[in-house]
Amino acid sequence: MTVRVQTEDFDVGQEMLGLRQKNPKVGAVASFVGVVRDLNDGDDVSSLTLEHYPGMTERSLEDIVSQAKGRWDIYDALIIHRVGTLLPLDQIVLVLVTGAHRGESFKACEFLMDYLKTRAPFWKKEQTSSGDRWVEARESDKSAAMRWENTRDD
Amino acid sequence: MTVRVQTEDFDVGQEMLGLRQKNPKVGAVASFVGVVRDLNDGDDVSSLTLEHYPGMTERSLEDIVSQAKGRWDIYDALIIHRVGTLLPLDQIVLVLVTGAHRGESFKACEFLMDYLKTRAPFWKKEQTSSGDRWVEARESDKSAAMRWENTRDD
Amino acid sequence: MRIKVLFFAKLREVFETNQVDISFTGSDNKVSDVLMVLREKGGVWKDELNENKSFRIALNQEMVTKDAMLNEGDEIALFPPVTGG
Amino acid sequence: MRIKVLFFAKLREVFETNQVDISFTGSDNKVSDVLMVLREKGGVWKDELNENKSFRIALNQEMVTKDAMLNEGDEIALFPPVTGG
Repeated sequence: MTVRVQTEDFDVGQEMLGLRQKNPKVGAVASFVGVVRDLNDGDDVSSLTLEHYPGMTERSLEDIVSQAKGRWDIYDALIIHRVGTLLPLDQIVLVLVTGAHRGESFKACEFLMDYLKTRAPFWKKEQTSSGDRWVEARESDKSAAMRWENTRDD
Repeated sequence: MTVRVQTEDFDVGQEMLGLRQKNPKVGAVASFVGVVRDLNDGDDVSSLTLEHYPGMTERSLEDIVSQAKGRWDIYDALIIHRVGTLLPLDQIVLVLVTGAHRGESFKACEFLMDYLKTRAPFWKKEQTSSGDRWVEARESDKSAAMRWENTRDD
Repeated sequence: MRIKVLFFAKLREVFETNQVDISFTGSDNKVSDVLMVLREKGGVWKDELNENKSFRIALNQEMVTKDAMLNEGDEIALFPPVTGG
Repeated sequence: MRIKVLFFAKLREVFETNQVDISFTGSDNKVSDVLMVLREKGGVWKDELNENKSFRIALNQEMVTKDAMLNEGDEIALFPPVTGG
């Protein structure tokens, strides 16, 4: 399965092995793991709660995976995103991309993260020493996603 | 330790945890794993032997890690490269980069792979159905490394 | 025409509900008509769904603009810019 | 001046050795002088270390060009373009 939204943690090594072992032509595995930080905008973060839109989340993630497969010469991709309450050092998201060579796999992996950040319906609420607060969308995430609309695919 | 050259396999999940757990400010972990493919230039590859230049290998890898740390806002990096005889599906190389945000971590990870490919003294020999052969350096690796000399660091 | 409207994250909290059902007697309705009905509830509804607020709109789980046309049984969702990953 | 010369990968195989030691009576020698001495052995040495071959040179474990100056006890390594990763 290409996309999973779950409360449980994930094992990066196992997921990587699962994805690449199916295909002995895989030469490159690019990956990204997002982690809960204990500090954000100057405040201590004691925990993070992730809300999502069940149904639309999976659809939007599957959609960005097929866009990545259409744009780059990759074999496979996997996105796992956690929801619910997480603590500092907890893993939030995993994006894995397998391909024959590294260049295309790196690009597809970064594209998936950038698009996920701006298009998948997840929302973060931080529990900090100065109270609870919804995390604001960052302008830098918007521009990171935008650059894929302005670049050629090579 | 930032750099390891070893015959033994490595556990990506364990290495990732080891690198990021030291620092609760880590929000992003970019990584790359290179894998032995069962096919190269049209021939079945039954095994791959990696030779290296002990001493210089470690020095050159440490050097590219400090270059990466100087160029991008990252926390830490780890390179593990295997030597000796490997089989298809075996892991060859791991590059891990931790940082606060994903953009810098992705860039540093890709830079490390590109520089490693052109500067670290490793040589691959393939055992194929048409005999043994030394893998030739690829022009695309040279140009991948070159682009870091021509780009600004943002 | 019956339309289901879902709210997520900060909007769900401010509106103190995760769902509102809206009915129109005619057809040819757009998302903007739903927004107008909600704004007429006043208070936080008027504030948060104001034109200058940067909420997002999904129609049947795909992002749309407020000009999107509606059909019987559609599911609209209103939410702040997303912050996953 | 005594210089140690190491060979790796294809060069090690073709030369059928991983090391040669070279002595110079004078000083002011360069990597290119070592290459000249090796080429004078003829056969595969002359072929593989020809100017138009794309071998690489390391001096004391750092990449250099053939103009690099040598010192007593230096370690040179000659090898094909690298193919790790």
